[in-house]
Amino acid sequence: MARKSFRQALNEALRHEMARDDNVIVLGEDVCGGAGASGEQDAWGGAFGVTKGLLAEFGPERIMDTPITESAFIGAAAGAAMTGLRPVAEIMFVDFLGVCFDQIFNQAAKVRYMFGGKAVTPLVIRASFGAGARSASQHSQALYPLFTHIPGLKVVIPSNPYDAKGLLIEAIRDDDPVIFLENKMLYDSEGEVPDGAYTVPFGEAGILREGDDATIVALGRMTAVAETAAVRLANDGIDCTIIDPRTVSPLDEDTILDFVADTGRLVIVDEAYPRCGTAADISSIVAEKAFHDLKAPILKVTPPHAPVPYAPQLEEAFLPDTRDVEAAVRSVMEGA
Amino acid sequence: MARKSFRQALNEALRHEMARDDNVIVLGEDVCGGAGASGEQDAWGGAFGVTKGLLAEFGPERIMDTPITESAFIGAAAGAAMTGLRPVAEIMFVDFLGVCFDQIFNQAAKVRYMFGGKAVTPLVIRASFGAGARSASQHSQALYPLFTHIPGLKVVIPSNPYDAKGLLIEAIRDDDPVIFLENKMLYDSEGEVPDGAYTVPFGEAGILREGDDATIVALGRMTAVAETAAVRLANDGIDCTIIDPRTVSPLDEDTILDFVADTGRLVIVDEAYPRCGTAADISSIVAEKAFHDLKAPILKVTPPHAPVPYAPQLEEAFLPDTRDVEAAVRSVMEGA
Amino acid sequence: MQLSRDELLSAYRTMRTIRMFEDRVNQEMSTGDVPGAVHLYAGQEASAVGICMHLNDSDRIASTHRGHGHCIAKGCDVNAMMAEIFGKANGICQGKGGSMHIADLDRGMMGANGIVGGGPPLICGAAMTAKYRKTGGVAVAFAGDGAFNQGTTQESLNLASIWRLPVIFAVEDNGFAEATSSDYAVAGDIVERAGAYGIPSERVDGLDFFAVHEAAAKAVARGRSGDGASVLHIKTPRYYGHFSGDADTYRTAEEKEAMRRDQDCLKRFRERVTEAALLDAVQLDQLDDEVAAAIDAAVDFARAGPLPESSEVATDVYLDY
Amino acid sequence: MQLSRDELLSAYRTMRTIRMFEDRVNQEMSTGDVPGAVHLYAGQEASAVGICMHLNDSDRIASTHRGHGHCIAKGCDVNAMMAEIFGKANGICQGKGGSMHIADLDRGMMGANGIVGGGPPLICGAAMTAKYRKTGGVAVAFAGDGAFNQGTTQESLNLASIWRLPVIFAVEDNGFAEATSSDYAVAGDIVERAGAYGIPSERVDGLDFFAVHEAAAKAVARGRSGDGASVLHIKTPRYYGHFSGDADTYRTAEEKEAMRRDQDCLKRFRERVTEAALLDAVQLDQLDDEVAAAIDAAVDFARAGPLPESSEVATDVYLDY
Ligand SMILES: Cc1ncc(C[n+]2csc(CCOP(=O)(O)OP(=O)(O)O)c2C)c(N)n1
Ligand SMILES: Cc1ncc(C[n+]2csc(CCOP(=O)(O)OP(=O)(O)O)c2C)c(N)n1
Ligand SMILES: [Mg+2]
Ligand SMILES: [Mg+2]
Repeated sequence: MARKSFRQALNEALRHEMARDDNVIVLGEDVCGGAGASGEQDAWGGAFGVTKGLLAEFGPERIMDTPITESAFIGAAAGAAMTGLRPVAEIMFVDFLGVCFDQIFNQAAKVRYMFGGKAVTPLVIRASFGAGARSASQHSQALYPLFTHIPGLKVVIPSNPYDAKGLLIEAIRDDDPVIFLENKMLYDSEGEVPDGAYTVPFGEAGILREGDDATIVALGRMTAVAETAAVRLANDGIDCTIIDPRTVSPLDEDTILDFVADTGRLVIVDEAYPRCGTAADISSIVAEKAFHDLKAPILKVTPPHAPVPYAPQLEEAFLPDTRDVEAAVRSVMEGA
Repeated sequence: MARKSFRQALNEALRHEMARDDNVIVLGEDVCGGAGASGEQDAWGGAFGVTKGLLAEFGPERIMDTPITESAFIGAAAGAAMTGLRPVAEIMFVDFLGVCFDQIFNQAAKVRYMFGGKAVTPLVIRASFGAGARSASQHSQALYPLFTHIPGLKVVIPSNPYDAKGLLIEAIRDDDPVIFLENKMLYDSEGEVPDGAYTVPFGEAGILREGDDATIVALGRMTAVAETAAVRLANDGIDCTIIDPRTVSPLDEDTILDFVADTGRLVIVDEAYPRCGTAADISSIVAEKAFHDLKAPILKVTPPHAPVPYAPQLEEAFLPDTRDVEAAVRSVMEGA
Repeated sequence: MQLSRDELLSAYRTMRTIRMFEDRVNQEMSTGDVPGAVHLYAGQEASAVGICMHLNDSDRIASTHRGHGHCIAKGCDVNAMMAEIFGKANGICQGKGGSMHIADLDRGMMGANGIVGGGPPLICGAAMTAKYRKTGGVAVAFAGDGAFNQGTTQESLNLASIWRLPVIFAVEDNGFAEATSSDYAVAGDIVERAGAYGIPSERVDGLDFFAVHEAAAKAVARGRSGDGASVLHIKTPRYYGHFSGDADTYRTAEEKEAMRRDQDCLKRFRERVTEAALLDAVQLDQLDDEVAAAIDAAVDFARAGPLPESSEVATDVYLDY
Repeated sequence: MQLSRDELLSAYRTMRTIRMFEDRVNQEMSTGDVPGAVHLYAGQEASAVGICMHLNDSDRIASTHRGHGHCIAKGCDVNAMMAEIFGKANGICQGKGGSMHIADLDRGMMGANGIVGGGPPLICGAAMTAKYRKTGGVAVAFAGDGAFNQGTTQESLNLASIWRLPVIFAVEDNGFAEATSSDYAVAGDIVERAGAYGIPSERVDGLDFFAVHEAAAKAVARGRSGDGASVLHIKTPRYYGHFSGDADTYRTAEEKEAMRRDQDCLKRFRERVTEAALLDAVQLDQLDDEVAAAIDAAVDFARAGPLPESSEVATDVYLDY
């Protein structure tokens, strides 16, 4: 195994699947970059370079730059999926979902149900998300709770390069619509990634660390924040389990409930907004199904109920950090 | 006071405020009904007749039928609000938010914050919501968790005619963007409604019933379901408090926490989808802030994680009903 | 384009089926046994049939809230449609969809749609599939005059144009979007607006089956041969109110009377084929009787259909979850 | 239209301010002290200035991600803008917005926008306000060639047309949306597409300040007098890459060189006014120096500005909550 970046892991996943199945096509704004221009034709490979190189390998019939018409091309991806292709569409920033949400949540997500089980929609929508890049309120949101809320969608949030590759391959092979969300601060992060194709199943959480004292649930980039906090806490004799659900829809409730049964304490770290967010969602499942195992309040470590600010000092204050997680774990250890 | 319908209560609220302040304007699809036609010019008054009669009273400069271009007219309402008017825009069914969500959540909701406090956006967006009318998957959703998730929006869900009028007047006078959601099954419901103008404040829950054994939180039409269940439970000696938050953003946490402190038991009844939904949201707040008061798991009574079906038998199975609430309360009474 | 006797009979039968289906649904509404609302297609039959006659099962259409006519024209089973509208388990969507979500993917019918402007993006995708697989297939998006304004439709026109997708946008302009007239709501001219995207675009008389049929023939041929998209702006009347609960007072009684009297594509079809002695009236009357019997049978089928089991409420959300 | 000496000087000063502001921001990017990315307006100055010179503080504009030029032309404070880009508490949005959300409602500047196509609907609303209050005010939506395709923009054209709103859609066509050329992505012709909505629509040479100024004069007059909307399709070059991190390899080096050499609205302005002896070169050089000093001062102001307090992270979400 070689060390590879999160970006490269995703790129390999796309290459494997495009090579394996010629129904897999890619479309989005500047997924090549250069359509109709005089210079390089694969100049961008998407806003974050994830699809770079696919044009040369698979040609312009299989990877297409689109106009800035998200409703049309996301809807077209859904329609192509309903008619037998397996499109992977890219929305550069998940924040742009507002201009095409209907095609995602009222069309792609619901056709199977509305049509009495007849539609199959093997669609993947990739998007970057997350704060930390000084991109302000309209380019930094997490927003996966909006997708999680909607029955019919699957929602995937990889936290490391290995999972990113395996989950994306799984997503492309999955026959339901999948929202695949990539934390933009992770693209350059590295990890061991096998060269070949492999899958990481949906609905199975990863256990990043085991400890008897408290359970921390964290997704995406927040897993690293939790890990740093856990190391510090371990120095003080507080041993934490860290669970990375990897997919929030479906959610691996069993793993979470099992560890809560062991530790009796739960802290959820999440960078989505707090109200009707992922932390609230997981908390409520535990408060319903594992109440009697709990020894302390379930604490949520999230941003405030506020948009994402631009200035670094403000954005740092917005995002959950190690100290926030540490404080929350110490608090649940005291049972308070 | 006279008995009036929910519809009439809303209509009166609009009339009071349009008469009081000529900055208040109304726009939406068929809010009059008949633009450019040969017949009646106020033929609809909105899909549910709420705005009927306003055209005659206030004229076509203050109430406008729009083309089916929700992004344009909801955005225009936001832009008009930013420049000094107080528009009340109607989206017929909240399910249509997907074609105009960007203007709501990235524009109207965020301008004040992004601009460092300079923008004031006194916008009201009214929409019908809810299952029960046999309108199937794209015309029956609740979806308020999507709005609740977004910082910058206020979210109002009246449960009875009195509140409907007072909350709508409050919404129109409020300087922040307000999403005002009307359960379509309530339009014909009746209650005592004063003739004059009055407000019901945001962030103050209503107490529909007090009882020491368990607390039920319910919104909109679900309050009636909870009340029926509470009457039956009372026959068996189980006394419930029923709290109607009336607004979910802001949410009156204090009232909920106070009653949970008294009863130690909480059931949340909500017709929105369960994942990242309102019931989850409220549960997580209580599991964090009132854990030590709890004697039993927090139970959520919600639809399944599924779109809204058409056939009556299926739609009834989808919606929370009295038996579901009763069973949940009995369950928390047993502490299980 | 010369139509064979069989084709003419088939066209008439399908149009008549739509008309009778809609009239009957309207009648059944008053029994209280139809759970939800419906948007009836009566008056617009020539559009659905004139277009869909050129299509086979591997061609796709996307429809609208006013979808019954498109569904019938595309070959959906009338019994299963009626049962769906009655909310029965033997409905075409097992009772989960109702009138606004009738679909039959095996017939290339990608769904009615509750969202105005929901279909055009989806149909671009169906056209992408056809183009990518080089099947020669085409994809038709039906959209109302109201839907034409929706941003999703305009974006789809752009996409279909630059990618030369084999799409036909059939803009059925019945003069109204709910209670709002297209004169008021549609800026400029639909043919010009569509044409300005570089898409061949023409106005078609929706009362004249033969005009629709001919315009559609060109558009379909264009799509099949790889020459890209077309727009047909089809003027057509809407006989009933917008939906089953619409009092339709924004149109005068005289206007509605005149519409039904003077703007009837079925009447025109009969006149034309009988005057030209292509078919005779007796034959057509007999066909009417057959269709009436089929619609009776559909209602019987629907009424006798089993109710869905409540345990089905959460099935078919995913293939695998 | 004859411009006075003062007007000419003012136009030049504003265009030069934009150019120097952008060149300087570009330079400051490499210091690492600018926290976020920027989209630079250099090359397009004649558009912003030629239009905004006709506007006063009660007229409104909505801008784009490439908003610095519009902000400056509409009178936003250059110091406060620079401080915003540096993420400082004395920034025009107190550091909360950054480059993509600069706004000054007192100047009628309703915000840059991070969402392509976000501005046109908002500006329809500003125009509604002006129309309703009968102020004679106008509202300008700047939108790129890419943004023109967005459904939100198309819907806004429809709304502005049927309501005869005093809107000017200034479509700044710099040939690219990110790395995608408008030749590829924009179906048909922008002037025709806009015109088909029944909106007067014309192509304007964005290198020629005077052409923009004149076309804008007509459009603004149309709006003020109640005659409704206009579209200006302004062809203009984009000097820098799409954003500060763009290597811009989709354009050849020669193409970019030629663009900067041959397509410079400031150079053309100078040539024209000096050849016609309306202004002299010395004067203009002196103005350049003044502007350079002002930009230096803006950077000093920004660098010296205080950091926002982290306690401000959750303020100004609501007026009252
Ligand atoms: C996005 C959206 N907006 C509004 C509606 C409500 N609505 C349903 S049908 C309709 C009118 C559609 O008019 P048109 O496209 O002309 O079709 P017609 O009903 O005339 O066949 C409206 C506004 C909707 N279903 N979806
Ligand atoms: C809805 C949305 N889609 C995509 C983007 C990403 N994006 C930012 S700028 C841009 C290109 C815009 O092109 P154009 O409108 O021509 O403006 P220009 O950058 O050329 O000034 C894109 C695709 C976005 N910000 N918003
Ligand atoms: Mg219509
Ligand atoms: Mg551009």
